[in-house]
Amino acid sequence: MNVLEIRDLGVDYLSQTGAVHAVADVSLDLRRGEILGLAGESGSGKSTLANAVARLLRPPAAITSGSVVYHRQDGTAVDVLALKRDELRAFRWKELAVVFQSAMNSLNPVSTVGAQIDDVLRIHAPKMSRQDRAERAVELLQRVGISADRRRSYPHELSGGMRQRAAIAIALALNPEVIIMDEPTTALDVVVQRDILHEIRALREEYGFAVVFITHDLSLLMEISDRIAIMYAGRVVETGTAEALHRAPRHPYTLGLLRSFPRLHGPREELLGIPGTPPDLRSLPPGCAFHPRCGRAMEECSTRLPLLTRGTDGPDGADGADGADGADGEVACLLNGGRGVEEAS
Amino acid sequence: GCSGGGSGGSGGGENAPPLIIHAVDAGTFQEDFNPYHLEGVNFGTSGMIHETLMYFNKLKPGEITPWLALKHEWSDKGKSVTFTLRKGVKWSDGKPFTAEDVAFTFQMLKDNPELNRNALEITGTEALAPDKVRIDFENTSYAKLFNIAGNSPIVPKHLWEKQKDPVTFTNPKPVGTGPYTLSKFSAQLYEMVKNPSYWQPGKPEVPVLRFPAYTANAVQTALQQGEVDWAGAFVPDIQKIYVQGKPEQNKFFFPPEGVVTLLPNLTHPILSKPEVRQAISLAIDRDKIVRVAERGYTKVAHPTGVPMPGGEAYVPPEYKDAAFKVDLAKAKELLKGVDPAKLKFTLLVPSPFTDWVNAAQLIREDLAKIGITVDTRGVAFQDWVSKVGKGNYELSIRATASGPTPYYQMRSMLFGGLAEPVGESATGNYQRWKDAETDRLIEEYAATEDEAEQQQATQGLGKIMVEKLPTLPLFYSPSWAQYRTNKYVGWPSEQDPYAMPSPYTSPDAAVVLLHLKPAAK
Amino acid sequence: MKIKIGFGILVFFALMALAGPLLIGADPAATSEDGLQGPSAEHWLGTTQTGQDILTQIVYGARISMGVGVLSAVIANLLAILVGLVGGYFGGAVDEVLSVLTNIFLVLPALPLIIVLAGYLPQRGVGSVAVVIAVTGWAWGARVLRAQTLSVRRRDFVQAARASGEGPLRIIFFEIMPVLLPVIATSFLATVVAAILAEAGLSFLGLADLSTVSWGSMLYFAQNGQALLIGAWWWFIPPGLCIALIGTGLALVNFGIDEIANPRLRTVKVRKART
Amino acid sequence: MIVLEGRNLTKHFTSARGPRGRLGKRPPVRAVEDVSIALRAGSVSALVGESGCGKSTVARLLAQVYPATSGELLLRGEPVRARRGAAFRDYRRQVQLIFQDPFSSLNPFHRVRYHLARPLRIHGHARSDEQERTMVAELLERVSLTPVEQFMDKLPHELSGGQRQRVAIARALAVQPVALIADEPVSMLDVSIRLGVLRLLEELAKESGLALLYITHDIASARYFAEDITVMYAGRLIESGPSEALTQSPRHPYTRLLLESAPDPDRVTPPDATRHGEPPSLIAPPGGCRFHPRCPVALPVCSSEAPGRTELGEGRWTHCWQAETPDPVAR
Amino acid sequence: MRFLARRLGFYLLTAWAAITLNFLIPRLMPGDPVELLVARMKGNVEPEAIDAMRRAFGISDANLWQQYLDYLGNLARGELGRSITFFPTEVSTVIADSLPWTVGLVGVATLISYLIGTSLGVLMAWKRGTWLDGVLPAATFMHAVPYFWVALALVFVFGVTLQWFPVSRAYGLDVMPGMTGEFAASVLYHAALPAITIVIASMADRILGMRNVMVTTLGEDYVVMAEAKGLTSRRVMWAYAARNAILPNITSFALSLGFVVGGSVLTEIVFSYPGIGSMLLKGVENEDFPLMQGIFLVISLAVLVANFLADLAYVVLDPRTRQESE
Ligand SMILES: Nc1ncnc2c1ncn2[C@@H]1O[C@H](COP(=O)(O)OP(=O)(O)OP(=O)(O)O)[C@@H](O)[C@H]1O
Ligand SMILES: Nc1ncnc2c1ncn2[C@@H]1O[C@H](COP(=O)(O)OP(=O)(O)OP(=O)(O)O)[C@@H](O)[C@H]1O
Ligand SMILES: [Mg+2]
Ligand SMILES: [Mg+2]
Repeated sequence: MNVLEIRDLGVDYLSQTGAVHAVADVSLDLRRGEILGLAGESGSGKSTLANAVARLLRPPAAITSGSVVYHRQDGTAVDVLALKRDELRAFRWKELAVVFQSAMNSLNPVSTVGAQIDDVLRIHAPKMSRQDRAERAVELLQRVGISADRRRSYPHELSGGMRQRAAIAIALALNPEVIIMDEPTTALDVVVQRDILHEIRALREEYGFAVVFITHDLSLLMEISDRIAIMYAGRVVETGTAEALHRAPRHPYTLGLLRSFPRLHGPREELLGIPGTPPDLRSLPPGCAFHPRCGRAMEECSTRLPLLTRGTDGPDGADGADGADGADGEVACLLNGGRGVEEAS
Repeated sequence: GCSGGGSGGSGGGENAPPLIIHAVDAGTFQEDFNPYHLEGVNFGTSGMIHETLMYFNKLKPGEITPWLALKHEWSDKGKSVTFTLRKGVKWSDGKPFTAEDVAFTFQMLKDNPELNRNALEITGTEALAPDKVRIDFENTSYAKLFNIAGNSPIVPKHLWEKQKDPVTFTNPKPVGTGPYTLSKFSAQLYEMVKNPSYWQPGKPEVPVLRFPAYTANAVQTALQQGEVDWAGAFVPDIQKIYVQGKPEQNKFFFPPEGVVTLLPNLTHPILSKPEVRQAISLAIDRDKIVRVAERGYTKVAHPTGVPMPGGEAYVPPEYKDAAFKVDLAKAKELLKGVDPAKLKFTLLVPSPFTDWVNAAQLIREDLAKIGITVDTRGVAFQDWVSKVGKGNYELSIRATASGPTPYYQMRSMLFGGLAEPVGESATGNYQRWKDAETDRLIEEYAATEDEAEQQQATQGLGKIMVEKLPTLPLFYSPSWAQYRTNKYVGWPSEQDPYAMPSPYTSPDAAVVLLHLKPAAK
Repeated sequence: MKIKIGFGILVFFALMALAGPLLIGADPAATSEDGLQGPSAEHWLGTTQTGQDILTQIVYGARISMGVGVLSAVIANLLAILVGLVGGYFGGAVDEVLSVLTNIFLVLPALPLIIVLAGYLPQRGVGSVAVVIAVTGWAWGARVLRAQTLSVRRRDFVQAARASGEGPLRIIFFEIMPVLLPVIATSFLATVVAAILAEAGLSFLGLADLSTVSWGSMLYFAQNGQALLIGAWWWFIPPGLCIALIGTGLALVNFGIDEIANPRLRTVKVRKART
Repeated sequence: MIVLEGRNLTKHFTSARGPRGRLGKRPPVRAVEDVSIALRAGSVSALVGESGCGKSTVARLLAQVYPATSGELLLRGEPVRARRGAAFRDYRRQVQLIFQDPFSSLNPFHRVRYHLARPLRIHGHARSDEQERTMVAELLERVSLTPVEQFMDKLPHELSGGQRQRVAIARALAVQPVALIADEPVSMLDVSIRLGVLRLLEELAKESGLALLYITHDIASARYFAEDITVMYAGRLIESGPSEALTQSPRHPYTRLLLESAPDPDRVTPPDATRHGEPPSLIAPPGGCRFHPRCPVALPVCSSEAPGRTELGEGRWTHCWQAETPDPVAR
Repeated sequence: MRFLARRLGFYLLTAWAAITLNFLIPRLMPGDPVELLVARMKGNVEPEAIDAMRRAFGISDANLWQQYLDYLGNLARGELGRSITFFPTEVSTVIADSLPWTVGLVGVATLISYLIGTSLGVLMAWKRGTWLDGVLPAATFMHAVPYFWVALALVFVFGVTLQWFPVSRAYGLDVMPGMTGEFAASVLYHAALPAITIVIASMADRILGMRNVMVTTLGEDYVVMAEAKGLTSRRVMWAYAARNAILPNITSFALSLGFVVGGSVLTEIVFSYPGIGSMLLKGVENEDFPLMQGIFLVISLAVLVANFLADLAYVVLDPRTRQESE
């Protein structure tokens, strides 16, 4: 069922002033064919997590713990972090593709869009003839709504939306099982963004790949994803279906995020926001990293590090999780009857 | 434009090896064999190819050898000279050499002042007979005999008269009367081979001459590696670089050629005082300068400035054995009457002349001992030329060229007619010496053909040099010559100074070549 | 790290140039009779052909070489700042003219131009050589500064300063220039290297004032004295080495600055990613 | 009371570097065309539009960062003409601009104190060091950067994004303006800290009677913080009205599209899935109504003639040929 | 194309500036070549002959404007005047004789240095954190070494001590120029040390420049993306990273040509190479301004042409410039 299982993943950025624990003890499952949303404030470690999974981290980043296991369609499991160079190359793009935030920057400015698709095909499908590759490139571009004659265009000749589409087309080239999209629409207009979201959904229906969709726009995620994971200061603090999270967020941070977005429809709700500023990853507060900004923090919160568990209550206690939805989600908060560990240091 | 032809068009010299010569520093050669061009002309054009009427040995003033001319005769009070030419001389293309050629050559100088570097005041030429030619001048020209007969190479009329403009004519296929003809030319090397029909039978014995292009730097390496047989180069450490422990084979001979003097600007109120110049002269340790700055390659000048040995006849007898001596006490004594605050001079030297820069440094140290502050300033060569020429300096160092007799040097150093006012470029007498007695002696020399009288006048000038110190002789400028005796012998030496040994003096170099014989195996 | 080594080298040479002559005290041009001595206790770095002490010359030469370097770098950078910042900030016709001028000086080959100019210099003192080098060497800095100014000018804080009523000169020199300090520093250091090299080149060709001892003139004399041929390595190695070392020092500091400004350039030790 | 008003503002950039047209002249970028906008004291107006539609240009025209190609500015009903000198300085004192990016709108080399003191000095509000100090402290307090002493000597990089934006606001306030233009003041900030800054702006408008123009691409936040919203598209205004009314019953098809496209988990009906194409180029904008190529309900007239302003009552107006139809084509 | 037209216009303007500068410098500076000549010819020339010679050298007293027009006119006809040093050889002949040597030597050496330097820079950036970082300090050092010092050191080691290579001239004494293999071999053999000098001394700049740009480029998203696409390292390194990193380096390379030419002037002098550098020095020493002007002009124009070629290369390599201007 799961196509990707992340267990206790930790990533540090080493620097002279001490290691930045950008990702700490993250465990996440990605199910076949689902869209998993990953949200969190800037700097919470979303991109780092994505890059770790794709093995794209560069020094000074280093994976310090954990494992990433990929399950092929035929059932064999692959330890992604242990792949050798050649295996890794095959794994990338055939099994897992990435779409980056800014397509302008992720397309090679000096070669045409078609050539960049061709590049992938040539390496990974060496048996394809030149003719076939060209046809495939056209097909892919048309699939994302770019006309065939744009194949010979350079990235700078395309508009922002088209570039993003091209990047998606490249990601689709080899029918991967998993596509990681790191803020694929942040640089775009809402209207164009909307179009692209539709595109992604439609393609997903057609090809059945799973998507990890990263953004800091929670309301966007709620619309597009099946499940959502919220990150704070390098840790996943809550997961759940989009609906459950929308209806009954359980972590105070999730609630705060949700209540920071003004709504367009319906009555004007009061916006809560979250006081304070995001923490410095170099010196996290002890216990729950969120407790200094949390309106409901208890004594314990500053000493015990909450673990991700299937909680029972929402932060409001009253809302409660009901039935199947809630059972699917996990939360790392002591308020939710969550267990915590005593801070070692 | 090289005329192929292997290694010696007419194998006169049989198996004797070629002689590799370095005359002047050059990165590349231009194809120019017009003997009247200044620097562009390739060395050997005059002497080896084009010959002069007579040969003047500068190392033995007064020694004149008949060459293309057998004798000369002045008339019209030195305004006209008639040469009697050698018979049987042929141009290397086989045409005979005649008086027409000589007349043509001098007529060409008259018509093209650009070529007339000796500034001969020619009014007319006439070939009187196939072997007799007369040349007329505007003024008395006794003193110019060297320029006329010793420094004007004769060119063939039958070829040159076809040239529209001899000024820019580069004479790429030179035809001369000399012992060699050009056989190959390229930008890096040219070669001359023996002229089989040369008028001195059996000569030369060196069949092939090669002239590779070396810059000042490259020639050092070439000398060290034994690539050249005869060079005229300044070598900073001759023992190490060139002699290499074989003094009997790797020889050198640096005879004096002109004198280097410390120029005091005589328009300067303090330096115009004879006692100041005297004091300066007494304080300078010329031996040390020669030893340290000149690396012992030359000798301290005779107080008259006359090159010695060789110039004995031109030195006043009473000063025959005079020599410079350091006497600080006397120097200080002389300076008593001068305001010490005013004893401050700048000494201008052309900075590329490193030996002079060093010498200036030593002079500075010496003069400091008698309370004279000297500020040495190295300037660009051009700048130095212009400043010294215009008299905008206090002290400087400059060499005075030699001529076939010491008179040429004296005239250039002292003749009042050359002393331009400060601010205008002078061409000699840079210190601006003005003295009626001096000028009278110079005119006397020029007005006579008689050697004894000429010597007399020169001695007078020498006396002035010693007593009045119009300029302060330091040391002789050496003429550079390195030659190896492994291939050929018979080079000029201190014992037998039959010609200037440097390959860059012409026509002396040709004279040397004619003296060479293959070394015994 | 790099920057420390670089600074170390520079400080060493700066001290040498400033304090060295006072400590040594001897006249660098003073000749003696023991010429061409190899390094010994008496002459640490040996002597030249005319018996000058090479160590003394190196120490005094540091003054001239570094002096020319710094002086011309100062002049060149003042020019560069003026042209680059003013052109970049004001834009329009002023900028067009200035940048054409800059580009012209940029593509004209500097050293040949310096050689030609120096060939005509009536006075070849340290100052005039420095000026000649500066005149031919400012364009690069101006170009870089102009490009940077163009981008900084569009930055919001400049717009904000303008919106709050600051005058143009104050904006150029108080808002833009501080931001460009790393760039100016980089360009300054680069010009110092270039100027030292140019001075050495000129001296080596005999086109600078050879009666003052500089590293370039030492090399000139060494070359003229055929130090190579006679194996007097102690004569030509030290001046060249000093030039190269100073250049290295400056370049290292420059890298340091670059790395601070652009952290990507830092060299990193690759750690084994995972156990 | 209308404090600042722009009438028929137009801005064409003739870029120095753009491609040349056929005759060698570079075509202008028609960034802003015929924009009229008014700011009232004590109230927040919002200007909303896609990226690149010319919002910032309007802001800069209003703040006189660059001159308008045509149109006029009125400050308290008086036309403004000065481009330099004391009168111009005076205009700057009255109208201030806050930038989008708090990370780049503060000079990294100057301390907070310098940033706040300079405008005080330039405009002569502070004449002694002592006065300057107290005024800087007051300003910091107004934007809730306390303890004041601690913030005064900080460099921008020592502050968080929200704090920097507060400093930027304080700097604008130091001038003591009557109108404040905030050009996307929070779009670069994290969601969780946006609110604080927006609330601060809101408060300032309410309490000090400032006229505030809030520029944003996030129409939802405009709904919450502004009293009225003006929507801009491709350099032209297309619709304006009280924020609640405009967001709940948009009249212009573009406004509708914008509202539909904005992500909103509360939405009842999912938006339709037709593609809408890309925003138009401003160098050669579409003729007529600039929105017609993307408009789902375009009429033939839309491509030939630009629609005039249609007043809809209650302070609402729009530029659309179908403005009279409440919901042009019911879907 | 528009971009190129604009650049071409600029180069024409620069060429004009160079020409004018060229004309003005000798005329604004003091000094008289003939006096110098006489001073150098110690005694071989009578001072009285100076005036006539001055005429022969074409030194004119006409007013500056007239001289300028004449100068431009002559230039248009390709006449650079006669050299004073090599009188009466035409300056154009002197240049024609020496230029091929310089172009050959500097051109080839620069090309080699560019290829090696760029490749090394790319590799060093790519393999950051490995032993290749060790090249960095060496490159920093080489970057600051004077050309002529490198030349001297090479002469000392390989010429004088080991005697592996000839240390002067462009070909051996025993060969004559011609289209023979022997001559070609000799030329190559003689060019070895000077070429190595230029390569060594100019390579460091290329290495460092390329490395810096490359490191920055490596951080770009499209490189990360290329890696994520599972392309081979070689392809990522060259087709994606290096291909982009080269672009900014092309211009700086073209501009640095001026320095390379300058440095090779010094190199030529050390090696007595019969190129344009030796001639320039000769011209300067003799205040031979027709020669100096001619050479400086040729060098400037060569650098301009090289820059223009670099612009062309830029246009070919960077699709962005083909459409927009600069
Ligand atoms: N090269 C690096 N060196 C040191 N720290 C880094 C580096 N890259 C990222 N970090 C730190 O790691 C943390 C996580 O960064 P990451 O890019 O994963 O965040 P993110 O959630 O993707 O943020 P954003 O929404 O801004 O993209 C941040 O605190 C960041 O400062
Ligand atoms: N100085 C300028 N020169 C030329 N064109 C410009 C200039 N400034 C802005 N433009 C152009 O004018 C148009 C409007 O730009 P503006 O910055 O006003 O848009 P915006 O709505 O603020 O966009 P964003 O949301 O991205 O900030 C854009 O197409 C832009 O490219
Ligand atoms: Mg990210
Ligand atoms: Mg904007």
